[in-house]
Amino acid sequence: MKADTIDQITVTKKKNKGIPSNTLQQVLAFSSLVVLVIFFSFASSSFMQWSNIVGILLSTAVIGILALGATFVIITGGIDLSVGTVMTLSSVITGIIIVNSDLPIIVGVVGGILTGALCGLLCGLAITKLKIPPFVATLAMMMIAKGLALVISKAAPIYFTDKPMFTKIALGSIIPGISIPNAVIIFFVLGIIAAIILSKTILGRFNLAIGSNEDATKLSGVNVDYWKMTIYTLAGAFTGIAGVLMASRLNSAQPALGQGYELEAIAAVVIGGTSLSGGKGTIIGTIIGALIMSVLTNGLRVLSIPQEWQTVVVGFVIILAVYMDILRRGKG
Amino acid sequence: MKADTIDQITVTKKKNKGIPSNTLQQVLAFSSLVVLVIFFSFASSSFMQWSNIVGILLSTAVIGILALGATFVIITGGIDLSVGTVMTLSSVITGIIIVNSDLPIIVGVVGGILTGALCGLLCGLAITKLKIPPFVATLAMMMIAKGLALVISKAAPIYFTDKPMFTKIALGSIIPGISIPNAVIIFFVLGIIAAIILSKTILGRFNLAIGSNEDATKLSGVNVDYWKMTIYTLAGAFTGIAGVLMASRLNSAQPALGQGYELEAIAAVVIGGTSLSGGKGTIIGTIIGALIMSVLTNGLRVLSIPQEWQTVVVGFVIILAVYMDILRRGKG
Amino acid sequence: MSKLLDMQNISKSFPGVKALSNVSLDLHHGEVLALVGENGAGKSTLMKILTGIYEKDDGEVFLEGQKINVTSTKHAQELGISIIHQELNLMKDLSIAENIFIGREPRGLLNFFIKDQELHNKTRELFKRLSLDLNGKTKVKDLTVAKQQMVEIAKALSFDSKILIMDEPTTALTDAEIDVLFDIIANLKANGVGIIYISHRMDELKRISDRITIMRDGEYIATLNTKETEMSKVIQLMVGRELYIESKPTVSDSNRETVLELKNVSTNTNLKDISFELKKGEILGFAGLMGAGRTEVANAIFGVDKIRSGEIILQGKKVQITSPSRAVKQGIGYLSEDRKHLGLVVDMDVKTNIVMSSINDYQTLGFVNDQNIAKISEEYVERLKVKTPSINQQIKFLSGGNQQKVVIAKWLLRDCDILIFDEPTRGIDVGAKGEIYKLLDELAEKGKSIIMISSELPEVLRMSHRIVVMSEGRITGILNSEEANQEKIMELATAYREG
Amino acid sequence: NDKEGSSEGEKEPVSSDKPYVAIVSKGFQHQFWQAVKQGAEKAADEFDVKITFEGPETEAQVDKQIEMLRAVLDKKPAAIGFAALDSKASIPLLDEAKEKKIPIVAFDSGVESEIPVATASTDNTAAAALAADKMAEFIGEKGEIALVVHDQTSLTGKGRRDGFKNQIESKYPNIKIVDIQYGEGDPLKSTDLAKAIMQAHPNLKGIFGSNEGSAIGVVNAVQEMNKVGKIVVVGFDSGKQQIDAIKSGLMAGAVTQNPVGIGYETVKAAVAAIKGESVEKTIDTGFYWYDKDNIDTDEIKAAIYE
Ligand SMILES: Nc1ncnc2c1ncn2[C@@H]1O[C@H](COP(=O)(O)OP(=O)(O)OP(=O)(O)O)[C@@H](O)[C@H]1O
Ligand SMILES: Nc1ncnc2c1ncn2[C@@H]1O[C@H](COP(=O)(O)OP(=O)(O)OP(=O)(O)O)[C@@H](O)[C@H]1O
Ligand SMILES: [Mg+2]
Ligand SMILES: [Mg+2]
Repeated sequence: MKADTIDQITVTKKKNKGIPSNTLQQVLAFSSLVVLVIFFSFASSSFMQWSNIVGILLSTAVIGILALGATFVIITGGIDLSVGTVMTLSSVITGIIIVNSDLPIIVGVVGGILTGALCGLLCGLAITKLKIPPFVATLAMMMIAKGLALVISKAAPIYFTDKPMFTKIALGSIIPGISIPNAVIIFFVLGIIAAIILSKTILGRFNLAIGSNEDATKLSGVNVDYWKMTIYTLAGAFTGIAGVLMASRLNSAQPALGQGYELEAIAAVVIGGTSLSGGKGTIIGTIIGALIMSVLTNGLRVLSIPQEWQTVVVGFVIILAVYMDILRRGKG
Repeated sequence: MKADTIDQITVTKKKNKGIPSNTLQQVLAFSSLVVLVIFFSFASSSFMQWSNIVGILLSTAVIGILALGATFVIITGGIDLSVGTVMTLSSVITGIIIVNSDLPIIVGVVGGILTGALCGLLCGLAITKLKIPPFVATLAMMMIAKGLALVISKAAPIYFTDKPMFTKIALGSIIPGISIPNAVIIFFVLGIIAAIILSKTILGRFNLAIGSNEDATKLSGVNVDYWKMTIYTLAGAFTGIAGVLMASRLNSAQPALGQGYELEAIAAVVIGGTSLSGGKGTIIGTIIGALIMSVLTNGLRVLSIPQEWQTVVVGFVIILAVYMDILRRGKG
Repeated sequence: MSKLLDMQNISKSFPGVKALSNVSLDLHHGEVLALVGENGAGKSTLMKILTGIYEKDDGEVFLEGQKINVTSTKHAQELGISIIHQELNLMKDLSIAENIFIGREPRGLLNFFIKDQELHNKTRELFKRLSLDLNGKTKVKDLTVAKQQMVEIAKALSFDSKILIMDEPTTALTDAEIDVLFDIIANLKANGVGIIYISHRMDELKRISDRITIMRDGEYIATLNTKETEMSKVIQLMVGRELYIESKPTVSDSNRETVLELKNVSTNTNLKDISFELKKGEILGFAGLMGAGRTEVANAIFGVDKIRSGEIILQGKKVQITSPSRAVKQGIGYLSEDRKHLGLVVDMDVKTNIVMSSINDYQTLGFVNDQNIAKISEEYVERLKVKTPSINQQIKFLSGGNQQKVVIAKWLLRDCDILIFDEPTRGIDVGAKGEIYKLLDELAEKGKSIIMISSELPEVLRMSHRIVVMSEGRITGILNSEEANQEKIMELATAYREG
Repeated sequence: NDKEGSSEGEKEPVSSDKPYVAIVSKGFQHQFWQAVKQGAEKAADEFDVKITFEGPETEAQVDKQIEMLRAVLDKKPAAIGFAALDSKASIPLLDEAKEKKIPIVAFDSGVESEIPVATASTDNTAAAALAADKMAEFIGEKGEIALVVHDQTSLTGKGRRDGFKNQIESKYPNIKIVDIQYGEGDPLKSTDLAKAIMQAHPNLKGIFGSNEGSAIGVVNAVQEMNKVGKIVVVGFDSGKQQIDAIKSGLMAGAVTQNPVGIGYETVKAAVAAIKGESVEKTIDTGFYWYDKDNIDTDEIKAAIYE
């Protein structure tokens, strides 16, 4: 998890001949994903069908949105283990507001997102003010959110059956004609927003700086604590959105769900090339990472590979994909 | 996950007046644990019973041994997500050897430990030779081991019912008179061995050096790759031992077990004060961390706190315990 | 004399940079060869090639007549070549002794267990031999930069090598430590060790070197015998242009308004009763031996360390500065002595580092204005003559001196009223030094107030209107520029040492 | 061990004088186990005993369950209700309970041991076989079907999978099971994998979801793939979404056990055991097929939960 300066230098040495354009780099980043897609298209005729592609995108949306938020946190050099259960808590709160309190849907949606943001803020406070390591603070938040989700929902799912509009949030389609579910559109829109935040705003700039060298950033007069809290809150808001979408897609808030999703989200981020030691990472990488995971899972399922072998194959492909990425960057 | 140099500098300078003895520091490290134990003793008469204490220690043993191995890996600045499922794979292999192949118990035990070590070695190879980040390499190993455990065991538990001696490994008691199960004794003996390795051998020295500054260690002429692989292999061997004990304790190799244990092991290490950014950590800390977790879980159960509230309380107590530890070190 | 080392026609390129072209250098037994050149001339790169960190593109290296191809640091050590790197390369969580003997620990049982007792004995012996006052059991992270530098030196010396390379070993040291180091060097010379000595301090070269090899822009210029050479000649060959002639500043005008005042400030660190005033347009020098607490004064003002008692009065108002971000908001800037860890975000590029403190001026509604940033960065790169292929280069690929210029650019851009420069010329070549002096003078003239902490007494004397001398966390005297001289300062700087 | 004498319940950690029945279940977050808990609480009210109810997070966590059982033993309950994730692994603790004279009532899938005084369970295998028969009936005894199962290794998961599979294979040679996938009972994961199955097998005629989460996932998948009416969904357990799906025709029907009944009978048997009354060794809590037609009958209403 340490930046390996020596290797970076070695890597740079090789760059001598012909520096490739940044665009080429970006395109190459897709390579593992493209290879996977091509492979599965040939292996199974059902893979390349429109409905399956939409299915893959839909199944990427929730984890993908969690991963977008996690990217910011990981770039600070932190980690967020709470995303899975905070997502659940957010969807429960949305359920409570819309179903139990019978308030307008929009209030529930906002409430869910704010719940996520609040949990993020609390993690940020614990990390900056109490100096608790992010791993511990978010682990604690994971447990607290998990328990609260069960307590608040009385350990029973909350159904949105009487609010048919709510399901439309994830599964409706605002683009007439093309049947792409909103969840997918929301995911990509959030991806674009996240990419803009990371590359074009001071939040993004400070995020990268904090991850590279927190002390130097602090001594440059940047209010590191403030920005870190903002980043955790932002990530929490993404988590909240994921929670609302999850509830909408399942037409219910499932209080027992969510644990384990944090690892999947972090995996997507890391497979996308963001370093856990902080300081570098891209949103497009995270999106590709999330897509690699869901293409892989879907492809193997479509091929009807026995499930125990699926996990083995996924393990190997992850290694391979990341190794290809490392080689690419080494060459690039 | 970044060491906060500015704060550290401040902290160290305070030491000037009356540097407290190292022993005092060690004793204080216990404080959260002691507070918990005292609290639960007053809160419930059943807590302090001998059988409950043995139960707590027994339940600490497996996670504790995983955490011991994980301590070494985390000190390098790495992480090992594979410990949970590799543990399972090890116990399945032990089962296959002892039950299905009817070989002597000792062969099965050694086979299980070697399985763990091999998985560790493979992770180490991926990390050092392919430059895969530890998170990704061990995530992949987690999945591969999980799949293989199911494949090899045909997704059914392997029972050691015909090998009554095997159960004795964990639950027998080699110390006559006192009824402390072997698993507990093995845990503490391994703890001592781990502490000696970390503080008295070149492996431990290089481990701390790599975690502290990998580049500088490399520049000092240390074969960093070799030692990293050794460390992952060692951690794998600990995982293998945990697998054997788990099988022995459950009188069966349970192929679906294990996932999620990696987080508990890492949590024990981190609560014990080892930093995820590497370079510092102690074995005694890890043991205390593991004990805090199991005392807490057991205590809340004994108090008959509703389960959903238990997780909430555990979350808060973790924050509190770590915060106390931070204050202690700040003052010390 | 037989040649100990002969490097011939070495070339090396980095992306966008030709770091070395056809550079040659030779070294004899028992000789100190000084290697000089401006920042980015390629000195460190040449030495990294010699010690196996970089691979050369071209050229040959002979050691005692034998052609060698150094493949790793370990290989270099085995060949008897050791190096003190320009940047600190220590494992901060380990103790001094553990750092020095890493990989070479005395071993016992199974060649696996470490004999700690023996390790500490060896360390103690080493320190005795080098007359260093260090405790081998101290963790490196608890040491000041100066002491860390001494540890690096001790580590390199512990190898008993044939060739010892010192890449700016004295940047963090004060005169007393430098004396110790030079005694050691004399000793090594007598034993036939060849030493390559890189430094930007001209006075040092005269004192210890036998020959001087000069480089400029990655090329070999000349090798001269020190005895027969005037330093001005060296500088001219090195820089190839006119230097800024430093003028001694006029005496501080006590009628000027006070912009910053510390009253009896003590901290939980080691400061005791610090009181002084900083006037508008003044350069206030801080002198003292290493560990005297000068950096801590800066930390206290800048909100890094908590103040336990006493007060800080800024522009006539009592203030509580609890964090660096507050300090910057109040118009204070701080250039840290620890460039790599506290001064720069080394993984990021030149332009981001330059605007790091002033990003608020380059944003609208939270969106950064990259075009303006690029423009202003170009401007400062030019103004400070930062040698970099572009403003998009990552800082870590810049030479040490050029990195320092980037930090300076950051604070110049921020336009603070009060600037604290902690060792501002550390690792900076003579030419650039002159430019920085000029810059400081200009800033003072414009009415900025400057605290300049430096371990180079001539520099402090030359630049300061008044000089604060510290020892063991206290101020032992404040001298006006006309009354100050080296002797007086040293006397004050050692005031509490004997006690 | 040294305090053998206190097992009469004088030193109960639970403060009231009510007898204390500790229930260690296979799970606790999921609807099914919450329904068992409801039944248990109902009986506890009725018979005036105190209960606690706990279970591990997943049905794979054999060791966690054993730790719970151990902690419960130290609380000296008057009786224990226990649904073993793996009965062989819990033998030493059951022996300990016997030694301490704490009666054990097994529930859900039973314990392969003589120790429990009673077992309140239903036969997962037979229940799943019933679901298989119904599936066969709906698809006309021929065609491709698939299974979305909640767990690959647990007794419940395996029992339901094998019960269904064996019944199809032995009785309906023209029906082919083309895929079996496991979705951890997570409705979202089950949705995605059911969609992948439908994608891979365009001629699929039916899918069986082996518990509530799996069944809901299948229903969602059928809706998202616009295959309503083309694919027969047979579920297991109950819950509001399944009930709604059955009422609206998305789902053909489901098999339900009687979790509330299981919980109730367990506590009831425990109370009897505490009082020293004789209890029936096996209490079959039964299972039922329910669909649009019988969903409003009293018998079904009693067995299903929302
Ligand atoms: N790893 C690298 N990648 C790219 N450029 C590099 C790298 N290392 C050095 N350079 C460039 O090579 C040139 C020579 O650098 P070098 O560090 O050798 O200078 P130097 O003479 O030691 O300067 P200083 O006195 O400032 O330390 C500089 O322009 C520097 O930016
Ligand atoms: N090993 C150590 N452990 C703790 N504190 C130390 C140690 N070494 C030095 N100090 C403290 O740090 C302070 C010196 O730091 P500071 O950096 O302020 O000195 P300085 O005058 O700037 O010297 P330098 O030239 O080293 O920068 C001293 O007060 C000293 O007590
Ligand atoms: Mg240099
Ligand atoms: Mg200093």
